[in-house]
Amino acid sequence: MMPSLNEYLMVSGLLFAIGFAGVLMRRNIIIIFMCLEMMLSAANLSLVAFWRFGNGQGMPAQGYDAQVLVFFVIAVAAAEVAVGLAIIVALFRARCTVHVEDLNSMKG
Amino acid sequence: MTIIDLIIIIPILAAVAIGCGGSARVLALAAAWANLLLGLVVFVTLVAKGGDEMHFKSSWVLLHSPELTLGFAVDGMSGVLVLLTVIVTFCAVRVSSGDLGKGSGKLYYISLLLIAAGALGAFCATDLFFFYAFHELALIPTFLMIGIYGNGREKVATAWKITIYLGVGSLILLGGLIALYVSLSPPGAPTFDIAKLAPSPGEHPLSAEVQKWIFLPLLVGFGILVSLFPFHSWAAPAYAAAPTPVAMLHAGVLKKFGLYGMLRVAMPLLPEGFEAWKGLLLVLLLGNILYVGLVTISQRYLDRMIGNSSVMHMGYIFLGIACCNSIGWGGAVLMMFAHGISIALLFALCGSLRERLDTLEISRLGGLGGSMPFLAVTFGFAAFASIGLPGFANFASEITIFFAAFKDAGEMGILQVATILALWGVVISAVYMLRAYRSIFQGELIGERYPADLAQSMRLPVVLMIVILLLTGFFPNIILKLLPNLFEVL
Amino acid sequence: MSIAFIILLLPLVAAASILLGIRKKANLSAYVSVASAGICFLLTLGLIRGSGGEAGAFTWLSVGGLELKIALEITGLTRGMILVVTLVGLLVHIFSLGYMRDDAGKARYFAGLSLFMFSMSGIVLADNFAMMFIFWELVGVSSYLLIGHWFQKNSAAEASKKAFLVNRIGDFGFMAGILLLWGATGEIGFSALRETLEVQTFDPSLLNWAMICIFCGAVGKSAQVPLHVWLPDAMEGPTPVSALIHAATMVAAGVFMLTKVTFLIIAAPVAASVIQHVGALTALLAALMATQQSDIKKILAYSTLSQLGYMVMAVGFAGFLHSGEAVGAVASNAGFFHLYTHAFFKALLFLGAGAVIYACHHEQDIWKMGGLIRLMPVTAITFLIGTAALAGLPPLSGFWSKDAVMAVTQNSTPLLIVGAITAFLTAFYMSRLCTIVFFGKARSQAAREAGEVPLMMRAPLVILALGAVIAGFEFAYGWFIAPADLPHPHGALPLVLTIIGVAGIVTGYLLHRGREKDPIRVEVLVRKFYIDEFYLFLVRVFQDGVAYLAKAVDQLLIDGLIVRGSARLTVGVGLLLRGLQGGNLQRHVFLFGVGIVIVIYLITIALG
Amino acid sequence: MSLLFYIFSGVMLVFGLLVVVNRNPVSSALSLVVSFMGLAALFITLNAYFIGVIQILVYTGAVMVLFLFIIMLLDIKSEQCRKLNYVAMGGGVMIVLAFVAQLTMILAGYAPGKQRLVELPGDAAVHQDVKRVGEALFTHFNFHLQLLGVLLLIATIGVVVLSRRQGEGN
Repeated sequence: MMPSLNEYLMVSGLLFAIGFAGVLMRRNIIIIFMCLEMMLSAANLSLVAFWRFGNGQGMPAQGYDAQVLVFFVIAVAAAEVAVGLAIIVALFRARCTVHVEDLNSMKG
Repeated sequence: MTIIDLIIIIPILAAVAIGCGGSARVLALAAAWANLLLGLVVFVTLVAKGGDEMHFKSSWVLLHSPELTLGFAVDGMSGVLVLLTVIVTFCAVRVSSGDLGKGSGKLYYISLLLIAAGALGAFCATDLFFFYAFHELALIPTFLMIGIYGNGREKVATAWKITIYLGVGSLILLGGLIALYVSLSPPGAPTFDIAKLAPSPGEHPLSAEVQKWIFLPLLVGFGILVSLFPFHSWAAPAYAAAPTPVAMLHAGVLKKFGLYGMLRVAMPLLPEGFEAWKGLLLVLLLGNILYVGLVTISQRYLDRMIGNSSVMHMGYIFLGIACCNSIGWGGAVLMMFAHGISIALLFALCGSLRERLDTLEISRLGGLGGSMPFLAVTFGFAAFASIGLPGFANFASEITIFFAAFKDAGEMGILQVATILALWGVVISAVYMLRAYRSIFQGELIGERYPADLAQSMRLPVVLMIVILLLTGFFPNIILKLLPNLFEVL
Repeated sequence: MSIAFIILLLPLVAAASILLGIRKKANLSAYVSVASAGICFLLTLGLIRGSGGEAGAFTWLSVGGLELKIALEITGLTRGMILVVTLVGLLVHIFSLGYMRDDAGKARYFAGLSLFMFSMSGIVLADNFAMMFIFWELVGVSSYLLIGHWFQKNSAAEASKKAFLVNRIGDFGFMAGILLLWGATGEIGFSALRETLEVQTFDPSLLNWAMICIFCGAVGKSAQVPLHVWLPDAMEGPTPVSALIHAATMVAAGVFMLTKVTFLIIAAPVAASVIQHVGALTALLAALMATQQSDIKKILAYSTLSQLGYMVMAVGFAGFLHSGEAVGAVASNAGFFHLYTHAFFKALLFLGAGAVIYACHHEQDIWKMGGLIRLMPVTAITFLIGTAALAGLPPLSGFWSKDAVMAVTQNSTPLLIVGAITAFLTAFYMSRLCTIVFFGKARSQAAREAGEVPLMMRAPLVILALGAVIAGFEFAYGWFIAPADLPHPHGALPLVLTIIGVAGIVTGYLLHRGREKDPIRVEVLVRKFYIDEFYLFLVRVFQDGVAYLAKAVDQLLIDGLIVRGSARLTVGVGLLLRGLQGGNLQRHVFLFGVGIVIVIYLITIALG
Repeated sequence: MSLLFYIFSGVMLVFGLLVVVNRNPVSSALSLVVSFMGLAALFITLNAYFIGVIQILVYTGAVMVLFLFIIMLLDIKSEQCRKLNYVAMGGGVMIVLAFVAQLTMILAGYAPGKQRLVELPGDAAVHQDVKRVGEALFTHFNFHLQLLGVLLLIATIGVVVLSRRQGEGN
């Protein structure tokens, strides 16, 4: 018996929740970064799911805009990871730590 | 360009000239002299022409849609107050010779002149906007003067306190004025001009209820500016901490702005509004006279005591205003004039005392009458003037206000009861003033030093003020002729 | 400028010129002041013979419906009073020339005296309440200046302050009364008031209250019972001042005002009875207190108080309802007649005391004097004449005026008894004073070397003694009160009074002959019924206590709560907000998460 | 078909959880790779073959390799478990649970979600979605593509600037 749209959305929601939990609880900035990627891909999943169930009877929607959007999201995520990691490297070299508590110089 | 515009512009020009390099004291003195003479000229012409309608009218229309004109005009009442301002400014500038320890005193004289200009502008402005704006002009220099040139330990804290307090007061007042402007200006052309806003005597566009709620912010706003009973706590410490000329100007002149506002703006435009709050005002002014009177008695420092006594005398002026008849209002204006001069005189003498003695604590002073005869005599005059001895202007105004309260009052209404209680204030003021005079100037000499008598430069302003007080005391009609039927006119 | 105005303004001109111009040259200012007093006296003689009526008016203050005028009015009583004021004033001026010859503040003293003459004649000549009130306060100030003449002395400074404040309390009542009257009738002129009272009828309680308040003014000025504490202390001032102010003129102002307002007293029977009883009480208490004093001037002060009590009681009887109809003006005339005669012999007594003090090098305690009759015959004899007149022995003026007063008091027997007791006490303490000071032997070195005072001081004594003798006879007072207007005692009253007087003198002499100190010492009388202590307590508790409380409340409530409270509030909110910008990354994400949950929740509600 | 769906989503979620729970960053990176593989499989079940392949290529291939590379470069030791801030953990868990609860509540009420997946008819099973996406990309979204190119260029420049040694460095 075929899976329904709700199941897909539930799965992507869970994945997003896990990613979010990771960002919230972990101290290590690398791990936070990974969880961030998970949250992004969860969003992609729900996008594609909505495209697939586009016309309401289980058939995909007409245009392929969803896929193009997902494509763009992935591209941007890649760019973001690149810049993010560069920052982490620079940060590491400056502060020799990756733990978030020590990095609070932006205090108000 | 009438004389009135000249009087207002001269201090501002002098301040600017001092700003860009003129020698501070000379320019300030010149401006003060010029203003004094012009003030006299204005006064004389007013006496000649009678004080009922506006003279020296001049106006520049700045805006048309909400009709806004920078206009000045003087009738009997503002003429008297202009004269008061001019005299007190002259004496303040003369008196301020000694204080200039710190710096060249440029800022000192500039702010002094700005306060004077602010007061003058406020008294002559014909429309609400500039009436309010000029008062604000005078607020900031007071803060600077108290903060920088003040004396006493917590002068900066007091400077902050007075500025915030008056700021809040002006805000509340602004609220009231805006409400007034919005509700009263004729439907077609919204205007700030007080004359146009005044309703024709017959019908009144606003219902009594609306008037009541517009009158409240005006009353509270003016109350704060004039240190009415619950809002008086800023006055005494501020005057104690302020340098002498600022205390003279602020207590003597600026505080009259609130009262002038009541008579010029609040009362004529919202007659029913006042009726609604009459009971409250009476209670507050009794608080002023009796409560603050008692506080004055318990004061230990002379400058604090004089500050409180000026707060107390405000109660009488409010009583005059509350009588709502031309005797009361005439008496109130005369009281403003008399109180302005006598308080300025007291602060001038208190300032010179502060220079000579290290402390102004009454209990630690004694028997200075012997070593400072001139100061003792002049302080005696000032003390007796302020407690309302016949022969001085204060008494003339006090007796007018008391008679006004009892004008054809068959039975004892609340106003009459309030007046009897206020009458007791006369005794209270005698108590604290004589107690201070007795312990400072009479009895054996406490402390070993023999302080020198009043400086020569101070003698002229002090004598001038005493002569004016005596003159208006013996012949109050000079002033009163200008305001024969104030109530009907406004 | 009618004569009355000149009499009024001349002393003011003198005082002003002394203060401004010739302050430096003491003698010149003294002579100027004496000259002005002299001229005023001569003018008064001229004025008295002239016709009465309006003497010109000057509008002092007019605004709205209010018209306050400085107007002068010469009625019968005024002529008598102005004579007393100017005559006694002149004599005191001449006496002070000698008394104050070597005083440092001589110019200031004479300026004060002239100022006093100005304000006193203002009260006497006033034609309306407002003007009278103005000069009422001016008299208070000039007595403040004169009592506090030697202001270096703490006691003098305290006494002058006390005098002024007590007077001020009296003025408060006086002003309240005037306002009440003005409110009801709209008039303040005496004649105008009289007419309106005859024409309209006003609600009696208002009239009674107004009269009581006005009487309160008289109580303050004439030192009646509740407000009498300042008179004994006022002896701190130089003796001529006491003679002028605290014997003849100023304290009499209260009684004079009451006589001018008799038509009001008649219209206010309740107030009239209050006046009578206060007067009687004052007379009795003062006489009792006088018996135990040891300072010569204090004794005379209390005797003045007691005599004033008599006058007030007499005037009070004007409103007494004698079988339905008020006794009327005859009573106030009796009071005024007593005032008239009393001015002479009391001034004489005070100046005599001044002479004695001057002779004994400023010694005021009677127990340090003695046997002065041999050393100062003229002063002694004049003093004895004065004492006899005060005690009410027949030929002298005191007898006539006291009889007039007692004749009026016959209407109510209790007050008659009080009057008789007081008469006895008066005779008693005066003879006590005379026996101690003049007879027996000198009790101190100063008393032994006392010599007669110079002519300048003796002359006024003789003149006043003459006045004390003849003032009682009809030709001396006839020109301002018709003899018919005076009440005539019926029955054996005059005889009884004379016997009481003689008895008082004899007992006084017997008890105090050759004694070193008071035979009987009644502590309560010496301490003046502890009234002073009670007032001090009252002042301390009410005034300073409440004032301190007010200051505390002022500091805490208004300052602390409203002003500082709002300041602290804003600072607190600021701190709270700052916490949100913490550098901690976790917290940012956490808040981000909270934001998401809330938004979703809201959306569901909105859609749901 | 639904069996496959449950397998792949199970793999994805479990390994996702492992990423978060793991102490050692390397093992969490690897578990992330596996999780992305599961995700790509899900894309395939949704007939989005192009996206599935891209997911594998870009994410798992490039991004995770980069992560591993950085982890090795910075030699980040596994976390000596520093004091765990229980309050923050607790707060975090609370928020996530609240989020999941809201999700389930919404999906329960979401009617269109009930529709079942329908097999694509005949040749549609192998419908050239890559061609169609390419067409859409280069015709309709051409401008966006160029923009994306510029973005990537800037990212690379940024990375170069950031990782340049500041002088001889600290």
